[in-house]
Amino acid sequence: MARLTTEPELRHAGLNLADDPREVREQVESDVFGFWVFLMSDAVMFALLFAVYGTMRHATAGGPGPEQEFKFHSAFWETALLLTSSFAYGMVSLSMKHARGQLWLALWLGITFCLGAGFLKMEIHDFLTMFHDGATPERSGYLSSFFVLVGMHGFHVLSGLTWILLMGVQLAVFGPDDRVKVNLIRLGLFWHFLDLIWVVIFSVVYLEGLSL
Amino acid sequence: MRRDFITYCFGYLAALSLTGIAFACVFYRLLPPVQTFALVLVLALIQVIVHMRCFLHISLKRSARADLQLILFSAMIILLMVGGTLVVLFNLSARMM
Amino acid sequence: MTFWHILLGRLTWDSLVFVEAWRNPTISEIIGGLAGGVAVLGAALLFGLITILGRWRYLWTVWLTSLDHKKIGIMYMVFAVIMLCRALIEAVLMRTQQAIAINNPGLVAPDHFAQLFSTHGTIMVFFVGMPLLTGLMNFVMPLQIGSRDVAFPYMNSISLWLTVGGGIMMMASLVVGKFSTGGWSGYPPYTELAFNGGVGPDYWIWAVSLSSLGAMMTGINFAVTVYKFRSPGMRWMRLPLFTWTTLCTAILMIFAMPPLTVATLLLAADRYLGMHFFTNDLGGNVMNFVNLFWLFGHPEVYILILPAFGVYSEVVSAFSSKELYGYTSLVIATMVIAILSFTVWLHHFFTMGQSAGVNSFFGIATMLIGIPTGVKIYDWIWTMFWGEVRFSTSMLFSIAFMITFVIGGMTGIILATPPLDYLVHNTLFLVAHFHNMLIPGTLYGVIAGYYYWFPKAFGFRLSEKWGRIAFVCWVPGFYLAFMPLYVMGASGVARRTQELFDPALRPWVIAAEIGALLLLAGLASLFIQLYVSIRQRHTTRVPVGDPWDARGLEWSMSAPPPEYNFAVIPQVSRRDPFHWQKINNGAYKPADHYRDIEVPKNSMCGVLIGLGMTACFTGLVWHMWWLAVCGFTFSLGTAIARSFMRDVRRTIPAAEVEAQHRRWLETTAAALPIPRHLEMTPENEGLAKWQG
Amino acid sequence: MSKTSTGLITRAVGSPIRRLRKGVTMGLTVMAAGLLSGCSVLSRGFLGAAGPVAAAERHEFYLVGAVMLLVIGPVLLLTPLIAWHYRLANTKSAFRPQWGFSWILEGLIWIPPTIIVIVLAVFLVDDTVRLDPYRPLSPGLSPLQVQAVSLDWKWLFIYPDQHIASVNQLILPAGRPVHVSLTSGTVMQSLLMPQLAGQILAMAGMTTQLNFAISQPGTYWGENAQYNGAGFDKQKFQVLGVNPVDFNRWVASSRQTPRLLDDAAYRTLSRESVLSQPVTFGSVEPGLFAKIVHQAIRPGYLRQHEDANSHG
Repeated sequence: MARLTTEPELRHAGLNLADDPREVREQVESDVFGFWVFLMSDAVMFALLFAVYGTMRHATAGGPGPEQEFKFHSAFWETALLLTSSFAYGMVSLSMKHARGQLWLALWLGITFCLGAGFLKMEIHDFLTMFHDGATPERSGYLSSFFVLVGMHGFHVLSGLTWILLMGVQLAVFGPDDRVKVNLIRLGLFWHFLDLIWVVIFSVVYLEGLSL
Repeated sequence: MRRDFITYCFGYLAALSLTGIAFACVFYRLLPPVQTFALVLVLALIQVIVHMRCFLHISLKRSARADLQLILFSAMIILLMVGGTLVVLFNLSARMM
Repeated sequence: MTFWHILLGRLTWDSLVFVEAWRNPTISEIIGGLAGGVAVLGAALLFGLITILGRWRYLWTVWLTSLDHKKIGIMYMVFAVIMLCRALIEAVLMRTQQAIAINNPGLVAPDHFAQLFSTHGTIMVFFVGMPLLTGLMNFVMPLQIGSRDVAFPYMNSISLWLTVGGGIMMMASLVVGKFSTGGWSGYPPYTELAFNGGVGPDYWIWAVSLSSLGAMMTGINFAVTVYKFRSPGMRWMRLPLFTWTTLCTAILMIFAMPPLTVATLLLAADRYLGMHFFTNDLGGNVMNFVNLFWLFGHPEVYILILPAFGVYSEVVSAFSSKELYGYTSLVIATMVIAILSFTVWLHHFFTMGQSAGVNSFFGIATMLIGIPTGVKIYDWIWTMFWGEVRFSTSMLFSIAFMITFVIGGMTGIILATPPLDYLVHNTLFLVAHFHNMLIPGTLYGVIAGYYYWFPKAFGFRLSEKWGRIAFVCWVPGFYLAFMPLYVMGASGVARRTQELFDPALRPWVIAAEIGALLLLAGLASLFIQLYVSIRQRHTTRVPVGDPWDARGLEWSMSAPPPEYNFAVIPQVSRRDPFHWQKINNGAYKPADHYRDIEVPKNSMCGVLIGLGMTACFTGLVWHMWWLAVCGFTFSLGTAIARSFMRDVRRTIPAAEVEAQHRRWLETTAAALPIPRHLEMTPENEGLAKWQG
Repeated sequence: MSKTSTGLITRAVGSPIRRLRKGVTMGLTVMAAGLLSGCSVLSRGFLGAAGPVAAAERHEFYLVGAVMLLVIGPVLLLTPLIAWHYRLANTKSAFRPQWGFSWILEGLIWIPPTIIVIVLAVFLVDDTVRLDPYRPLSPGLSPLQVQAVSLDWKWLFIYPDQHIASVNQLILPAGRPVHVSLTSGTVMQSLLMPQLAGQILAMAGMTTQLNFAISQPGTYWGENAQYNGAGFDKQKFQVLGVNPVDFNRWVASSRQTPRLLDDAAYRTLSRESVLSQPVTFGSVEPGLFAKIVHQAIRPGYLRQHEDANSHG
């Protein structure tokens, strides 16, 4: 079995369980590893959605394409919001790791939530504008693949937001006990991972579409 | 504490500037489209690595080896699947459309 | 939109098979009605029986809500066997249809026939093959690596109940509505709204999605278990082969399920939201589906076969009374197969029109898999070499596997050669080939493993006599059922053909029909074997737990094993640890020091989440949107509620562990060591006598 | 046991065995006869190849089969032999329970299969390139052009240069290469003519290609091999190889047929149906195939709208 070193690792940034018995730390280690495995499975799913998007890039069937529909500014601000929320979650991890108290934790969690919600609001607004222009998913294979890819990321962000709320409640109920901490670490991985996916989306979908 | 904080700040600033460059290239049309897209892809790749390092804390340290192996293996599978899909589908459409 | 419309969606009286059979009593409809009737009656009988016997509480508290990997494994297998009964009967019905229908419409109508082959394939792959193997892996793998459970017992239960939910949907499609007619691969555009507006393809999409969700979670669970929960000293190159194949299978599940999820999700997007991924018009591209489906489909083949390879490695070694030959080779071969399986998916659609270069690349990649597979076969042969082979049921099935599987390997190489694939793709030759791989490769493996580990799970051996009878049915039955299909396929008979037009095919279809009946008899003899074995269990008890003089850690505790598996986590110093403990007199010794053991408490959340998701997906099938929303909310709510529970573990005090362990050691001390040639006799209490 | 009782037992056991043996012999004879007559079905598959493409593929089949027999032969022999020789009851066989590795055997099980795969791979690449269905058979000879459209549940063959079309019947001049362009007016289908050429898929909105030839005049057959609904097994057609003179005569007589294949006729034809007789069209609207590929004509049969109506 993989043995842990006693020094609290930065990579499990929220983890100051050094005083706990070894079984607990091993359980935490495997919990986090298991979540990584899930993320990689999820990454394969996104990768395939990207591949499908790539193959359908020109299947516009005479309908609107990226040049008409993508808004440079909203893509930029959405990116900024999501990147900042990732940083904010980093502060959640740090507050947890160095036991800065629940208030800090809750504060940064709240900031992350607001930034994420802002992102989602902008994305929904973009989608509605596109619908209004007649760029609906039923219009062409290209638009179908666009909405499913970006929408799937949006759905993940929504799940992440729900999870943040849930963790807020659990913090209030239990305080930062071991399980809350592990779940905050997993939530962090999830949130940073969504940021990563977005980096690929804005590069491959938005910037590619706008650069031509 | 301080070191951790600096890591996050560095990651955040790097991400912002990488994104900024990518967006600026497209906005000001500094390069022809194909080169722009290539540059954007390279910047995205760098940003992925920065994220992995600074936010997701993947490192070459022994204790993080399992995670790193997992990520590299996944990257290989993704490369196979996405690369394969693109090659196959573009080959098909070249021969059929 | 009336109230009823909102409540019932697409469901009407006509959706019931019985109504259809009543209105239009053709043989085909009556068969459909009867099948539905059997499903309903079977369920009613089961529920009635449990109620009359008053066993609901027992079933619920001891089994259904259990998080114990051993019980979950057994439930997986029970579920899979139920599904196997249906799918095998369907196979016999299809063969009967073909045997009758030579220039003659035969028994079942074309649409009904199409449902038969679609459900047969879907069930056999997702609800028989995978659950059988998942069940075996669940039961055996943690025992083999010296662990108390899998990494995530609660998630294990969710996986099980999601899979069972998919099975429930498959069974429901017998009674209400019609299942897809698009085959197990569900190729669009045939399964798109434009060509199939009914509930059939939706049943397929959602049942398969449940299974793939469950399988993905299982994959994560097993991979983390093998990675992080090995007992001290159990290094990588000391893992038993079955654990190795479990790990590789888990990796395949983790990475191969997402393509399937994407394929079904996008098809659902087409059907429910009017999108254009795989439609004929507006930019849709069916080739994307085919590509995605086989990105999943090929690794899936190895998900179904690799664990059985693991079983054979254990069984051949144990029943040859000998160390496994070429352990390192076998490990490398397993990993190579797992990785190569991601690089060959295109050979499932050589005929789509790619360039010769692309086809050649994938053809060669496919042939490469033949090398490690051949190596494995030879490793098992050399394992028997210089050994003492006991022809137990497990061993008989293993030998039959080796011989039969290489024939499938030969036709596999033929199919991997693109120009030859052009000739026999989509014909019965292909059907014969993959049955030739999966029946020996999966089913024989499961039977071998079932016979081998059954005494460990239940504490008594299975009837050897009925095992041999089953063998005599399964093996010749296979040859009789599928060798004719090679001939018919080479004669150009397309697969999924409901009616034939050449009387010269008659001898072949009749032979195949007899073979199918023989296979059904094989299944029946397995049931009889179980019944007979339970009846005579008093003479076949093996409480000590090592009836076959086997080598892995799973044999080092009582049969059945205690809930926590190991009274003390074993320290491993070399391969085949239990074998060496026996030799060095280290087995059957009390520990110096016993500790409290924590085990997960039972939880009904897994059952509830599984059933909630089933309700949700059933609602989607029938367009009962309220049910879909309620089902999903219910599952989500259950998951959230569970995350607020803190009291989820139970402690077994050290004193109790010690008492149980000592009681078992007393049994062991009282038992008579049995030499190998007496292991089928009642004297065998599970204590093997070492004979150099 | 006394001698007599042994004799009795032998006799008692012997007679049913003898009867059984007689039965088995008779059964085997019947089965062999059945198999032999049954094996004639193989001649309607690619083993009865009647064109250069199928013949080349058949040759490849024998070759791969023979090479593979070399690989699987040892397994088929060794498995039962070793298992039986090292059975527990055979006390004469050596027993070395700790033996688990040998470099020589490792070499034997890894290297020869690798070499065989390399050999097969060389053949594979060569044959795949040579037998690429898109590759013209003989660059010198201009092939006969045929456009095939798969419909539910029939095949439409358009002869663009002859301006005629036929349904469920493919008449071709023997000895001349044929180039088929395929598309689908409905779901994905697969054109298989086992004695003439391997199959290739036909998909809506796309064109695939198939090159083949018929060596000798004769009657062959083709079918759709990809399941597409209730009429699937009836979607078979005759391929008639005729000599070039007869072919020209057939073209000329077909032209006399008053039926015109235009948009409307195509829409009617594309409805789900099984035809009892082949149909010939004396003239074809020019560019019809391209219109079908580009989906400029909507197929006559689209259940989507009916469903939308009944559920809306």
